[in-house]
Amino acid sequence: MALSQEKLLELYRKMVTIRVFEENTAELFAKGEIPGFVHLYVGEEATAVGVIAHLKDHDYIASTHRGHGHLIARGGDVKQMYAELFGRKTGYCKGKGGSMHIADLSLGFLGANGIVGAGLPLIAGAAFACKYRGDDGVAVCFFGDGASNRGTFHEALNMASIWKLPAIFVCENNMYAISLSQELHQNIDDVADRAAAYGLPGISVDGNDLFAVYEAAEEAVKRARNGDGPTLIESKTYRWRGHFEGDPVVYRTEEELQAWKKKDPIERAKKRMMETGVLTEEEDKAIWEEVRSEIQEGIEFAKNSPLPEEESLLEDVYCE
Amino acid sequence: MALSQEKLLELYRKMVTIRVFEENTAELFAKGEIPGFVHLYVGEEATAVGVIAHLKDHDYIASTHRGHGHLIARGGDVKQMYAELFGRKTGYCKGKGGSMHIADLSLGFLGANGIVGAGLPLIAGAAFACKYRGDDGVAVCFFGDGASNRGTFHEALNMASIWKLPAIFVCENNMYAISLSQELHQNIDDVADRAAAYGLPGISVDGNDLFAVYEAAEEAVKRARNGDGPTLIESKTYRWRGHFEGDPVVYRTEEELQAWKKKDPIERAKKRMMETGVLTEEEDKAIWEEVRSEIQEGIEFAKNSPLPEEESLLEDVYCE
Amino acid sequence: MPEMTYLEAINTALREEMSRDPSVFVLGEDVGVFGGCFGVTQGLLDAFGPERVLDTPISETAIIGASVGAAAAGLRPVAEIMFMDFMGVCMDEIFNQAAKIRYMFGGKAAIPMTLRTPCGAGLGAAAQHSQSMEAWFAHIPGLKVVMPSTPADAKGLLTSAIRDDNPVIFIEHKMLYGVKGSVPDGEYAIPLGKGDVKREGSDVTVVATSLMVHKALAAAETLAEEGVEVEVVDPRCLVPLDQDTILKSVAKTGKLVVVHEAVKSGGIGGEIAAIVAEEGFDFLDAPIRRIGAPFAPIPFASNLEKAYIPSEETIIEAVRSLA
Amino acid sequence: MPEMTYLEAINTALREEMSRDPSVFVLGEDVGVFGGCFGVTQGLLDAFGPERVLDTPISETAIIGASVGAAAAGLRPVAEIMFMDFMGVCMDEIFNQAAKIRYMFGGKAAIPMTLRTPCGAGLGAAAQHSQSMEAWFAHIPGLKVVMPSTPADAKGLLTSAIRDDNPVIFIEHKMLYGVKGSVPDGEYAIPLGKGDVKREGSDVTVVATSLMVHKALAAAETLAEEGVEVEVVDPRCLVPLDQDTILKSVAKTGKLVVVHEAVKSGGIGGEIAAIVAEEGFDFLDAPIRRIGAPFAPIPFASNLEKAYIPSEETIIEAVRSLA
Ligand SMILES: Cc1ncc(C[n+]2csc(CCOP(=O)(O)OP(=O)(O)O)c2C)c(N)n1
Ligand SMILES: Cc1ncc(C[n+]2csc(CCOP(=O)(O)OP(=O)(O)O)c2C)c(N)n1
Ligand SMILES: [Mg+2]
Ligand SMILES: [Mg+2]
Repeated sequence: MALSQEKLLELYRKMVTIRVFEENTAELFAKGEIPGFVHLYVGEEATAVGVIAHLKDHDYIASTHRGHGHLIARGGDVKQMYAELFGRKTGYCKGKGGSMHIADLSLGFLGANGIVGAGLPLIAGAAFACKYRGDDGVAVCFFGDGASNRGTFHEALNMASIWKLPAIFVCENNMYAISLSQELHQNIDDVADRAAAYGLPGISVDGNDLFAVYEAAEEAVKRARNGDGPTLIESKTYRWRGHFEGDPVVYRTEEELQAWKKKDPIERAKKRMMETGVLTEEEDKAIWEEVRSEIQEGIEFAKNSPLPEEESLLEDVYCE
Repeated sequence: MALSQEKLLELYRKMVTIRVFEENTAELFAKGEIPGFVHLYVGEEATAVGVIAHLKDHDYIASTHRGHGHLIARGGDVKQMYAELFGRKTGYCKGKGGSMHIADLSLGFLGANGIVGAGLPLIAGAAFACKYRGDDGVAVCFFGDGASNRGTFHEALNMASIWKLPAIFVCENNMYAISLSQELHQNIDDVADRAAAYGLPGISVDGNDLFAVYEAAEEAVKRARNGDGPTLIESKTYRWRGHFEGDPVVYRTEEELQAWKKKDPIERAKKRMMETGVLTEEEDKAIWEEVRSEIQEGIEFAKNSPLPEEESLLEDVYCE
Repeated sequence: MPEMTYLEAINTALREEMSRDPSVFVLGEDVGVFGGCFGVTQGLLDAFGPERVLDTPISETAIIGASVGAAAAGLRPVAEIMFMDFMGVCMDEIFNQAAKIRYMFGGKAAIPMTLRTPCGAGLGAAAQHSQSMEAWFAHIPGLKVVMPSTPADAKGLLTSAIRDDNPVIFIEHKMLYGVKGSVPDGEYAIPLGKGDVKREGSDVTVVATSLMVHKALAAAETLAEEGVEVEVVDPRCLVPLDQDTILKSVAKTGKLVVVHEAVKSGGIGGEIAAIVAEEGFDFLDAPIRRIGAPFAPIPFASNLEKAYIPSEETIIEAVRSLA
Repeated sequence: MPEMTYLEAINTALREEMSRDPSVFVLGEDVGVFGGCFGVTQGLLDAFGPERVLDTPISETAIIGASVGAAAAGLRPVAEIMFMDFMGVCMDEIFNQAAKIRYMFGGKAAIPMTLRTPCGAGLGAAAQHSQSMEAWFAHIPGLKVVMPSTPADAKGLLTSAIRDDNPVIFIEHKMLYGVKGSVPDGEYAIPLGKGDVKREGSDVTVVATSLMVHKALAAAETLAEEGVEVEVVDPRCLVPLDQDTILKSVAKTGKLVVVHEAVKSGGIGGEIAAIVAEEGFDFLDAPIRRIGAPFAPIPFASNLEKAYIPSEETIIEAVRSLA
């Protein structure tokens, strides 16, 4: 790892952007300004940012229902993101997708996905495309601990392994699949241990430590680019908010949440960066302020954007 | 293992019955007397017989497209089996199922299955029923190496593990899924290694050794009956014939086949039984002759049985 | 008769059948302490314990496959699939296993299972959480398919579904969960396959399903003011389908509008229209009108979603065009 | 024009498109050295190598999911699902991913993939290897659905399917693989969505799909001897459906019989009948007749299977009842 100060600050700023984006989304949802379901990424920022840090322009990402963080980490435009959450014409999907389907193919971002575990075979296919073309592209799939129990996980990892695809499977183990804690939905401690079933390397990292995630991903991306096949990375983390906004969260304790809040990935990165002289308190404050105003701009943009025209209802079903 | 002479002879006879049943089926199919697809179990007899030896009347079995051996091992009636293969009214399914759907609920035999890997979740459900009722019943699923790549494998083993179901998952690794050798369809040597992904014990045995299979199954059935949860058993074996009758078998060598024929599970069991004085050459001959005539009776029964009446077409779709 | 919501009616049927028959159990994602994504199984865990109210992993294939296996082994599973949209994940288990086992086994097995699932748009949940694919299931011999529109029907039909020895797909509508109505107390079973005339009328027959029954009834009120008397027929079950009630109504009115929320093209409305064009052709005084969603996935934006879902106004216009 | 079988025509289209466009590749179970369960991909491995002809594990979910991902990333996968009956396994990938991605992403993605699969009974393969579920796919906006009945159509439509930028479900009939016909040499693409009048006639319109086109043509010969001239319309594509050709024919004949091998109830015949009952009601001189399989799974026994599959005789009787 040779993280320049510039790169470090960029990653840190992305984590902050995710945090502020999500906190504002929560508020807007509570006010009834965002329809549908929203699943927030607060507390898990280090995973998206630490992994995506390694990607090049021609790489691919498949995201989840909890996808805002992945797109922001990939450099997604918060204006178009908010516009999509609001269901506006200027949104990433012209208002047709909403939070669960935000996508940006120009960033190789194959979309959030409303179907848990659906991204895994998709990313095997995208990784296959990279290999087929013979460029050094890689494809990354994010998915949850809950998703690791879906058949798609099994089939995709097996296929990626036998074809030595340049894929990186990143399990965001936030300890819960809605109301089921991990020990209720699987009889293993580490999702990473499932890699052996496919003859793949699996690694489990502290998902609230940006640097740990970064290093694990670096190794995995290198393997993939070198033609050495896929890796399963498990990033152990925690979601601070309910499963979706509106969740009364009856299935876990306040103490557990507080303990995890003490492991705030942003605070931890900040501390380390301050210790190593990469960041000062003032710089930090400035970052948060800049991000907050960027987010406010995004929200304003969305609010001031027009609704999609009714005629657009039947557009975009087919390519001509 | 405390196998009485009587039990040993019973198991041996079952292996012989499967062999003779299948060889005759091949001939009948070649003559055009059996419609549809048939997948024969020749060479794999020790697996079905060694596992099913441990089952009680109230236990369950889910079988595969290659299911004749399992039903014979379970005590299925060869008359009704042939009648079903011929599509006769007297068949196990009144001629409606054929080879791929033979079932006998009175034996807890939940059917052959035309969908590869479909039996795994079914058997999780049957095992759940055993546990729910609180009897000591167990449920056994047979499936192939190819089936171990289906999502159903993953989901069923995970579910069975977290609920500690009395299930035994028996992978018949005959080294091929149709034309794909194991190394082409999975990047591991032992399917048994996949058990760890679910926190389960997995064991790999010589599937052409009746005694090895018997011992592994004994242990697994004991665990299940004791409430200690499921086991994955991998039985390494080989199918002597093509994938289905009519398969030109372009994907493997004659040498490979001949090498496996030398490991004939019936010959091996016979040799051991003769060494230990359980069986003499004459007794062996008598067994084969008795079985042959039983099989001939079965075939005659089937041939002389009536076709199903056309009115039966719309019967049995629903329970009243 | 007590007033309760559609959701409470379903919950009540589940409780009553679980109390009556120890072989009935419930399984699905988050059906336990969470009470189900929409709250339908609320309180069941406390009442019946974790042996009979099973939280599953996110494994729809195994949920339905295991339900089939448990049913074949003599239990009566009631599985919840959190959104109907997820049924593609377990389609094989539904149509190749649950639906066919009895027939393939020559009538020597039964699969007495119920699969409950919510359909429908209206929550801004977009393309993968808002669909109505009842037509798939109605095309599969071996399944029964139920779509209740009122709290009373929901209770009476779910009771029958659970008691039925066949696999039943029980399709709830998420926008109906909060709708109230009177529901008979205690034992209440409506036979599967009996349609219901929700409103009598002499001029035009509107066959409507699920949420659309309510829109059809509202449309009928408006049209009554114009002097057009609409008969609203709710088939309640798509399989078995009560053709007689539909044909009898068309024999009376001579005019047919079919309304469902699912995509019009390939929807169950085609089947109903075709039955009438085959069996009741001579009753017809005018072309049949079908109303359903347009040929597009379900959009997210609230204004588009509203335009997407068949409306009271569309029903009114269709009836007017015939009357 | 050379004579070739339906199977050879499909194989030819695959070869030609793979030669023409390096982004086209083929994947599926045993499509390599085995040449596909029915032999459709025979020789492709030798011609194009293992990089472009991929044998997959038994993982239909991953086969289709990966096809969607590869298509989103710019390739043109042609996936084979060995039997149509297995499509329940990958239904989610088909209807929630392939069909919807473009719309959900606001038109900013394309999924140019083709899914080939054989349907149909007739081989004694029983309930799980003989089905025809085209109606499911025709109900899903975002998919195109193609069912060729002749070698020439098979080549021309598969060529267009592979070149199409949308996901196309290409449904072959296993009992047609051996049927011969003349097939244009070289470049031959039939636009998706254009039906074909396979026989002209003035008395009764028979709309038939896939294998049933041949039975309808044979029935027409018999009926011609009786003086009844049948017009046989083969829609060829169910989505987009060429309504005009169907309506034009019914306008001429005044009588409609719809025939498909799939289960009648809930089948695509209902949709076609309903369209005519809506849009062509005034053309109709008689009730519409639909012919399809009965409401049962497909039986194994040869005599039952024969009774199950719609026959030439049934078509003849239906036409006679109208003529
Ligand atoms: C196939 C499918 N099943 C169920 C759901 C409903 N659902 C949405 S998110 C979720 C939990 C996902 O848990 P996990 O994979 O751990 O991700 P997390 O929400 O914790 O980030 C469930 C069950 C779904 N969207 N898709
Ligand atoms: C879901 C599904 N996919 C594909 C098939 C076609 N098929 C039938 S048997 C078979 C190979 C099975 O291999 P394996 O599980 O190893 O069992 P074996 O035939 O070797 O006993 C395949 C691909 C099927 N029946 N079901
Ligand atoms: Mg989680
Ligand atoms: Mg095998």
